[in-house]
Amino acid sequence: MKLRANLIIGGVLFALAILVGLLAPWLAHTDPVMDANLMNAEEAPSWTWWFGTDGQGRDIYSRVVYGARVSLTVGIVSQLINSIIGVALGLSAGYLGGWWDDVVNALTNLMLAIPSLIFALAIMAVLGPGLTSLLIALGLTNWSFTCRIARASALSLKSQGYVQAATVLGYGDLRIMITQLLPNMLGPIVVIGTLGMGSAVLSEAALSFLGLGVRPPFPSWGSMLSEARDQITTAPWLSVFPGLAIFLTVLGLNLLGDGLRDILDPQSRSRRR
Amino acid sequence: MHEPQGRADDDVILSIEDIAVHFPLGGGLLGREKRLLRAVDGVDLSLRRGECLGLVGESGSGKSTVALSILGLLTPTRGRIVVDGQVVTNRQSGDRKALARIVQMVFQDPYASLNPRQTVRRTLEDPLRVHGVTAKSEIEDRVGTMLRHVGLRPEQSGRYPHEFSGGQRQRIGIARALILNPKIVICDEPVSALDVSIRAQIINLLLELKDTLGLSFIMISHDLGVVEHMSDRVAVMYLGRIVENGHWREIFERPAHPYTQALIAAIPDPLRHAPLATTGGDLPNPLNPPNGCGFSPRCRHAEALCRREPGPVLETRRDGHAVRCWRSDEIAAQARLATTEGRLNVR
Amino acid sequence: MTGSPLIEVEDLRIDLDDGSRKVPAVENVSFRIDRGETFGLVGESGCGKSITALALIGLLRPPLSIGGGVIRFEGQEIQRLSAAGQRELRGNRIAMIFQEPMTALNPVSPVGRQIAEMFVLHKGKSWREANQLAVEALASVRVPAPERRVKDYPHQLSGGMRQRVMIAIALACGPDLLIADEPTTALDVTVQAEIIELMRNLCAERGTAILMISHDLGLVANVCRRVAVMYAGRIVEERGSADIFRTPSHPYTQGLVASLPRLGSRAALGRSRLKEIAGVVPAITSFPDGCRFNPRCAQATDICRTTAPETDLLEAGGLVRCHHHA
Amino acid sequence: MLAFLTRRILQTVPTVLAVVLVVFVLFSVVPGSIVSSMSDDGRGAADPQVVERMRKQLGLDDPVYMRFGSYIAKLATGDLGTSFRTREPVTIMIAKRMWPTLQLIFAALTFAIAIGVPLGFVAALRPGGIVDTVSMVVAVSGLSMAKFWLGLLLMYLFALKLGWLPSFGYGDGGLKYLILPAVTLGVSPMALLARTTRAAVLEIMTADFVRTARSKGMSEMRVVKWHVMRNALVLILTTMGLQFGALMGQAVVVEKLFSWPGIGSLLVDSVLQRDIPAVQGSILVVVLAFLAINLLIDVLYGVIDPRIRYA
Amino acid sequence: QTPRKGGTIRMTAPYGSSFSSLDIHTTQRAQDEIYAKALHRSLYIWNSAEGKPVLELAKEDVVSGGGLVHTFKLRDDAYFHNGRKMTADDVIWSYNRIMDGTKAYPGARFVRVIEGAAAVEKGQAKEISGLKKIDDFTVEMKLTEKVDPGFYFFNALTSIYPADEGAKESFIQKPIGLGPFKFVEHVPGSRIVLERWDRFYKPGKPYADKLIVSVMGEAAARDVAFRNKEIDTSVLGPAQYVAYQTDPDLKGTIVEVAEVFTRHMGMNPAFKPFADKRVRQAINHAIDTDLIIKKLVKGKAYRATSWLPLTSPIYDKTMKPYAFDPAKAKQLLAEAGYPTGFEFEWTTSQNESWGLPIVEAIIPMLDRVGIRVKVKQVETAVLAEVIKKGDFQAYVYSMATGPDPQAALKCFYSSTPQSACNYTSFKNADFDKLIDEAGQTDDAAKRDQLLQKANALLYEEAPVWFFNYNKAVMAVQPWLKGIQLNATELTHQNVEDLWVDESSPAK
Ligand SMILES: Nc1ncnc2c1ncn2[C@@H]1O[C@H](COP(=O)(O)OP(=O)(O)OP(=O)(O)O)[C@@H](O)[C@H]1O
Ligand SMILES: Nc1ncnc2c1ncn2[C@@H]1O[C@H](COP(=O)(O)OP(=O)(O)OP(=O)(O)O)[C@@H](O)[C@H]1O
Ligand SMILES: [Mg+2]
Ligand SMILES: [Mg+2]
Repeated sequence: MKLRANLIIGGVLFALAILVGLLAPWLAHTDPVMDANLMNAEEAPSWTWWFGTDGQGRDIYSRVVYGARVSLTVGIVSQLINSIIGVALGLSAGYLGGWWDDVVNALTNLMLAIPSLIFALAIMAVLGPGLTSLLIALGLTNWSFTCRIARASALSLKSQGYVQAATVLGYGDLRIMITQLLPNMLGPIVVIGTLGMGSAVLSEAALSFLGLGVRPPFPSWGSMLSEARDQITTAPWLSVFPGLAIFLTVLGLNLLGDGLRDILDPQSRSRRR
Repeated sequence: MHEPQGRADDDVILSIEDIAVHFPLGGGLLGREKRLLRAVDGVDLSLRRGECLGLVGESGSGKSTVALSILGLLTPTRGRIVVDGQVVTNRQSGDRKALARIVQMVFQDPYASLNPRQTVRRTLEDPLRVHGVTAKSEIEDRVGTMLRHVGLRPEQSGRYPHEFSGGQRQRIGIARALILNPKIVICDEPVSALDVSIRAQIINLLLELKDTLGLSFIMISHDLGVVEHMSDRVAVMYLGRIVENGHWREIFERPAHPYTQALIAAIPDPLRHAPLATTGGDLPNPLNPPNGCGFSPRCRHAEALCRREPGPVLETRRDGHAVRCWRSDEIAAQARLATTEGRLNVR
Repeated sequence: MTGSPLIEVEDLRIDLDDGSRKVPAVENVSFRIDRGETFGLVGESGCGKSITALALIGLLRPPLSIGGGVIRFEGQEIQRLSAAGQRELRGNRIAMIFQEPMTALNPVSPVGRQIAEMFVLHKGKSWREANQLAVEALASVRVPAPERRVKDYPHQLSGGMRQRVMIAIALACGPDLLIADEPTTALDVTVQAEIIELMRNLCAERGTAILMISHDLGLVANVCRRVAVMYAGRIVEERGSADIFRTPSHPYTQGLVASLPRLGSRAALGRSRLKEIAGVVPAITSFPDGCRFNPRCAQATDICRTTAPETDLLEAGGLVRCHHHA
Repeated sequence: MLAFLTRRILQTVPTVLAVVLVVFVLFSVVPGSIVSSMSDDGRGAADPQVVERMRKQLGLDDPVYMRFGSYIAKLATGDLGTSFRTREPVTIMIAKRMWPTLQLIFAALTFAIAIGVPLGFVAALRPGGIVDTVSMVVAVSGLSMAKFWLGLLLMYLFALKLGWLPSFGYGDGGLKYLILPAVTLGVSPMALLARTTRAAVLEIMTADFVRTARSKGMSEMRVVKWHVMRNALVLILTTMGLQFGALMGQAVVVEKLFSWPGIGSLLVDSVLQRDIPAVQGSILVVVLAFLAINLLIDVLYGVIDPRIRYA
Repeated sequence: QTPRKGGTIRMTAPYGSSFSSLDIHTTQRAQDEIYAKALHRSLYIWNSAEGKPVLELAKEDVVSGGGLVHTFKLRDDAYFHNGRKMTADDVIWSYNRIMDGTKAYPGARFVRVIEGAAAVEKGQAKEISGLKKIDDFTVEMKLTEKVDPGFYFFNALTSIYPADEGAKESFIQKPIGLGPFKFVEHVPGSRIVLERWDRFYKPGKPYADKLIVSVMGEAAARDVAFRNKEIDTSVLGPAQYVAYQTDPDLKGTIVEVAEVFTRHMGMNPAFKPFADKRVRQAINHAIDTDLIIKKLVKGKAYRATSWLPLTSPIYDKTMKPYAFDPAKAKQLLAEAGYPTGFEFEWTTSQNESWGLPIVEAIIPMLDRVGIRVKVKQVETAVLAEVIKKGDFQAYVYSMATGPDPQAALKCFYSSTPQSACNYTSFKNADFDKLIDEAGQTDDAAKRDQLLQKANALLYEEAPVWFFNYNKAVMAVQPWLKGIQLNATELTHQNVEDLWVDESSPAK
C-alpha cells in the first residue's frame, strides 16, 4: 500500500506530540508549576527561555511540554470514552434492532440536537472546572457521530455472509458482535476517533476561553492560550507557542485521520481495487 | 450415478408446512402507513435424506427467505418447519445451537461470506469451540480433515481470506458449513459469484461431498443448468409461492406450469441463432400482487378464471409432481412439444 | 465477413498504471466488425472485456490508458480525432449500454430527460422538442405509457424497464455501432430474453452493428454471428458462433464449453462429473509468460511456457491463439 | 407532504421533552445560584434576607419534580418562564437574540458554501493537482485552529492593522459588523464543506451514470453541470445539516469574542450566572432551530433526490 | 476650555457580555450601573472630587429628631423622560417598591434603614411608615439608626422611578428615569443607546447628544477596539496597563484611581491551622506581596495594609504592611505547632487580578515555608456561594470596602452572619466593642479613631492575607473630557459632565 503524505506528516506530528508528553519531565527545563519566579516574569524568548516566560515567571517552553500531557489526555481519553459509548450503543442497536434500536436512535438524535459544546458547557458548570470534569464533559457529548457510524456499519455488516454464517453456526449474539462485527467496523471508527481527538483538544481550548477549562496549576495548551489572549499584542509569545502546539497537534490528527480514511475506509479501498 | 427414487415418508428430514413470511414495511411509531410484503406466502416443501432439492425462481420470488426461515434466521409469520423431527419454528433462542448442528448454509458471495479479520483456522475452529469441542487435538484433527475434504491444504489454514482466490474461498465456506457435521446443507447460489471456469470445481465438490457424507441439500440457483445437473427434485417458486414441484426429470422434460415453461424456454440455446421465447412483463411488485394466479398477467394461457380469487392451489398428481395452475393439463401437451423438440439434440 | 469494416481494432494494448509501472491489462487485441454485424466478446470476469469496449468509445480513464494499437471507425483513426470529434462519435455513432441499469442511470434525473439529452447533444434540438422525441424513443423500446414514464425516475422502474431506457438512450441517435456490455447480467432469465430480443430486433431494423459483451458463452453464441473469447487480456479464439460451441479449438474454450452443465444435457446424457478447468484465473499483475493459459492447460508443453502463441487462421474460418490447437 | 411534515414535527416532541428534562436535571444539581452570582463582583455584600426571599421567590428551594412539573405545564402554553437575571419573560429575551444569531450562522454558512463548495469542486476536478493540494491544506488548517484565537487574529489584522472592518459589536446591524464574526465562525464549516464536496464529487465522478453521460458524448463541463452537481448536493446537504449543530455551539465562542448579541452569548452569560430559565430557554431554542433546519434539509432532500418520497 | 455641545460618547461596559437587567432596582452589578448613571438618578449622588455622597434630587436636607429624622426638600425642576415632573410621591413609591417583600430587590438592604420599611418587606404594612409626604416637593424620612443617609441612597439600586409607570410591563423594555440621557435602544448582549434629555435639571447639561454603552467583556477585543478608536473608554487589566504605559501613543490616555476594593485571601478558622493567629500571620509574612503587585499585577494595585482601603476617609497612613519574611513565617509556624507546614485547599476563581494567576504565583512562595496548596478552581458564581456558606479552607476574593468605613468593618462584627459578609467567621470581643462604641458616638472624630483602632486590630489578627487595594485604570480617548476619578467604581461616570471635542471620530 502506498503511504500518503498526509498519513506520514499527520502521524509524525501526532507521534511527536505524544512523545513530548511522555518525555515531559526530561524535556522540560523547569517545573511547570513550582518554578514560578516573579523576578523572571514576562521575558521574551531568548536562549535561556526558549519560548519566553509568562506573567508568573514560568518557563513557557516547559509549560508547553507539560501541557502536552493534559491536552493529549483530554483528547485521547475523552475520545476514547466517546468511542466506547458510541460503539457499544451503535453496534448493539444496529445488530439487535427492535426497541433497543429505537432507544439508541432517540438518544443519538438527542445528542445531535444539543450542540456538543453547549452540552459540555452545561456539564462543566455542573461538575465544576477541572480535568476529570472536562474528560467527562467532552467524553459524554461527542459520541453520537461514532454511534451513527457504528450502527450503520453494524446494519450493513449484519447482512454480510460471515455474520449470517456465524448465526447459522449458533454463535451467541455477544460473540457475534465482538468477533464478527467489531473488528470489521474499526476502520471508520478509528478515523472518526482521530478526528474527534483533534476536536476535543479544540473544545478544551474553547471551554477554557468560556471560563470553564482545566484545573490549574497543571497547564493545558487550551488554558495557556486562553489566559494569554489579553496579551496578544503585548506579549505575543505567551499565546503563539501554545497556539502553535494546538494547531500542529490538531493538524496532525486531522491529517492522520484523512490518511487513515484513505487506507481503512472500504469505499475508497474498493474504488482502488 | 445413484438417484434416489420415491422413498417412504419417514425419510423426510426437513418438512416445511405452509410457511409464510411477511415483512411489514414502514410502520413504527408515527411512521408512514404500514404495508405488508408477502415475501413467502404459504410454502410447503419436504426434503428427504440424501436428497438434493433444487429451488429455482426469479429474483425476489422468496427463495432466500425460505432458506433463512429454515435456518432460523427469520421467524415465519405462520406455518411450521420440522427439522429432523424437531419443530424449529417458535423456538427459543437457546435452540439456535441445536439447529446449527443439523442445518448449515453455503452463501452466495465467497468474498462477503468470510470474516476478513479471521484466519481460516479460526473460522473453522470457533464453531467447534462454540459447540463444546475443547480438546485441542480433536479440533485440529477435524479442521485438518475438513480442509482436505474440500480440497485445501491444512498448511494454508493460517492465512486470511483475501489471500485466497474466489473458488478457494467458496471451498472454505463449504468447509465451514460442514465442520459441525450437519445433516442438511442449504446452498444459496453457491456458484453464481464465481468465475465461469471455477464453477465446475465447486459443483463437483458439492456432489462429491453429498455422496461421501450422506448430506441432504437444498440448492438455490438461477442457473437452470446447474439445478438440473444437481437436483433430485426441483421446486419452482413464483411470487412467494411454489408453482411447481417434482422430480427433476418431470420438471425439465414435462414442465406443467406455464411459468416453468417460460423459464426453460428463455434460456438461450448456443447452437441456435434463434429468437428467445419471451413472456412479457416483469415479476409483479410483491407489495401489490395480482389477483388470482400470480403469473396470470404474464401468462399467455391466462383466462378470466386465472384472475379470479382464490388463486389456484398446489395440486399433487401422480409421482409427486405438483402444479399450481388451473389449466396445467391443457397446457402440458403443447409445452412438451415446445421444449423437448428443438433442444435436446446435444452431441 | 466481407464489406467495409465499420470498426477495426488492431493490436490494441491497454495499460494499467499501478503507481509504479504500467501493466498491460489488454494486449494484442485485434478484431473487426462490419456494418450491421453482431459480434460477441466473451470471457471471465477481469479478462478485459469492458475496458476494451471503453477503449472503443474513448472512455478509458486513468489509471487505464491505450498503450498501443489503432482503432479505426469507418477508416478514421479514433485516437487521432480531437476531443470534440471523439465526442461527436460517442453517443451519436457509437453507443453503449452498461451492465447495471440501476447505477448507469442518474438517480436524480427523470429518465425522459436522460433520453432527451441525446437529442440536445447531437441533434441540436431544443429541450422541448427533445422531450417530445424522448417519448417516442421510450415508446420504441416498448415501454407502456411512455408519456407518463418519461417523468419517472430510475428507481421507480423495474430492472427490465431501466435496461429498456438504456437501450432507448443508446439507440436515440441511430448509432452505427451499439456496444452492449453485459446488458442482462443483472436480470432474470425471462427478462433477459425480452431485452435481448428487443435489442436484436431494433438493431436489425436500423442496421446497427452490435458488439455484445458477456461471460455467458451460450447467450453470446445465440445472439451473435461471430464470437471472440478473451482470456487474461488476449483474444484466444474468434469463430463463427455455431462453430465455437460445437468444435472449440482453444483448450480454454473447450474447457468452458465442457465445464458447464447445459440445460437438457443430463436428461439426454445422464449425470456425469463435470469437466473442470484446473487452477485459477491469473491476476492482471502476474500474467504468466508464454501462453497465458498454460498453467491451467492440460496440453501445455514447454513452448507454451516460454513463447506466446501467434494467431492462427483456422481452415474452418476463424482465428485461434494456441500452439496446439485442434 | 403535509402528512410527512406533521409526522416529522410530532416525532421531534420526545426529543424536545428529553432535552428539557436533561437540561432541567443538570441545572437542578448545578452548584452556585443566581442569588450568589448577583453579588459575585464583590460590590455590596449580599443581604441574607434578600437572598432568602429571592430563593423563595424563584422557587429554588422547591423540590426538583415540582419545579419540573410547573415548568412543563408552562412550557405547554409556550411560556418559557421569567429570567432570574433580567426579570423579563425568557421568550422576549430570546426573541431579541434570535435574529442576530441566525444572521451570524447564515452568514457563516453562506461564506462556507460560497468558498468551500467551489473550492471542493475545483480540487476534485484535478485531484492531486496544485489547486487540490493547496485548498486541502488550507481546509485542514482551518479545521485545526482554536476559534477564539483565529477570531482574535482576524480582528487584529482586519480591524487594527488594515482598518477595513469594525472589530466588534453589532453596531447598527450593518453588514460590515457581520463580516469578521461570520468568517471566524465560517472557517471550519468552509473547510469541512470543501473536503466533503471534494470527496463527494470524486466519488460521483467514478459513478456508473457519469460514465453513461460521457458515453453519450457529453463534454466534462456538461457532465458536471447536468449530472454531478445535483448528486453532489445531496451529500453536501447532509454535511450542512450536521454542521448546523456544531455551528450553534461554536457561535457561543464567537459571539462572546465579538460582543455579538446572539443566543450564544446569552447562553454563556446565563450559564455562568445560573439564570436557569434563560439557560433552559436558550438550549431549547437552539435545539428547536437544529431540528427545524434538519427538517428543512429533509424537505430539500426530497426536492433534490427523487428517491426520497414523503408519503 | 469650554465644553463642546453635541457629539457621541462611546463608553464600554467591561464586566461581562451583557447587562443584567434594565430594571436597575433588581441588580447591583457594577456593569449595570454604568448605563444607570446616565438613565437614572437617586436621592444622593457620589461626588468623586469630595469622595463622598452629596444631595442630588433634593436641594436641602434638614436633620432633626436626634439625627434620625431627615426632611428633604426635593428639586422641583426634575423631569422624568416621559415629561412628567418628579414629586415626593415618586420617591415614596420607589422606596416602597424596593421594599416589596415578594420581589426581593437587593436595594432593600439600604431602604431598610428607614423606619417601618422592614414591616413592608415582611408584608405587615403596605407603606413605609417612616416616609412622609409633607408636600409635593418635601419628604420626611425617619431612620432607625443614626447614619448618614447619603451612603444609603446614592447608588442606582435606590433610583427614583416614576410612580406607577415603573410598575408597567413595558417599563423593563423601555425604562424611564430622571437622568441626563433617555433610553433609545437596547440590543441585548451588545449595547445600550441613549440620547440627550433636554429637560435635564442641570442647566446646559448634558453636553453630548448621544451616549452609547457597548458591552465588551473580552479585554483583548476591547484593546483592539480602543486602539482602533471605536470606543472612547476601556478598562485596562494589568497586562494592558503596562502596554499602554509604554506605548507613546496611548500613554496619555490612562486614567487611574484607587478604588474601594480590598483583595484578600480569607482563611476559615474551622480549618484547624487557620484557627491559630500565628499561622495567619505566617502566611502574611510568607507571601512576597510587593513582588506580586509589581510583577504580576504590573503595579496596577496598591499594597494592602489592613482591611480599609487607601481611599477610605479614615485610612491610617502610618500603618506598615506585613513584611515579606519567610524566616519569620517559618518561626511562627513552628510556634503554632506546624514546623513542617501543612496542606490546605484554596478555592479560587479565574479572575486575572485576584484569582487563579495570583494563586499560581503564591504556590511556590508558600511551598518555601512548608505550606502546600491544593487549588480548587470554581466559577465566580460558585465562589460567591462557597464563601457565603463557609464551604472552604481558604478563598481569594475582592470585596468592596467602602465608601462607608463603618459598613466595611461591620463585616467582622461577630454577630454579622457569615452569609452576610463575615466570611471568615471572625469573632473578637475587643473588635465588637470598638464597633459598638463607634456606632453610638456622635462625635465624628472619635468615631473615626475607634474605627481606625478596629482596623488596626484586624491587621494584628490577620483573618485574611491582605493583598491589595484595587487601582482602577481606564484608558480614555483624548477627545473625551470631564472624566471623574470615582473611587467607588471608575467606570461609573456622571455622564452629564462628560463631553467630546471635535477630534472624536464618532458622528
Ligand atoms: N428483511 C427484509 N425486509 C423486507 N423485505 C424483504 C426482506 N428480505 C427479503 N425481502 C423481500 O422479500 C422478497 C423475497 O426475497 P428473497 O431474498 O427471498 O428472494 P430470492 O428469491 O432469494 O431472490 P434472489 O434470487 O434475488 O436472491 C423480495 O421482494 C425482497 O425484497
Ligand atoms: N479503473 C480501474 N483501475 C484499475 N484497474 C482496473 C480498472 N478498471 C479495470 N481494471 C482492471 O482491468 C482488468 C480488466 O477489467 P474489465 O473491467 O475489462 O474486465 P471484464 O472482463 O469486463 O470483467 P467483468 O466480467 O467482471 O466485467 C481487471 O483486472 C480490472 O481489475
Ligand atoms: Mg436470494
Ligand atoms: Mg465488465
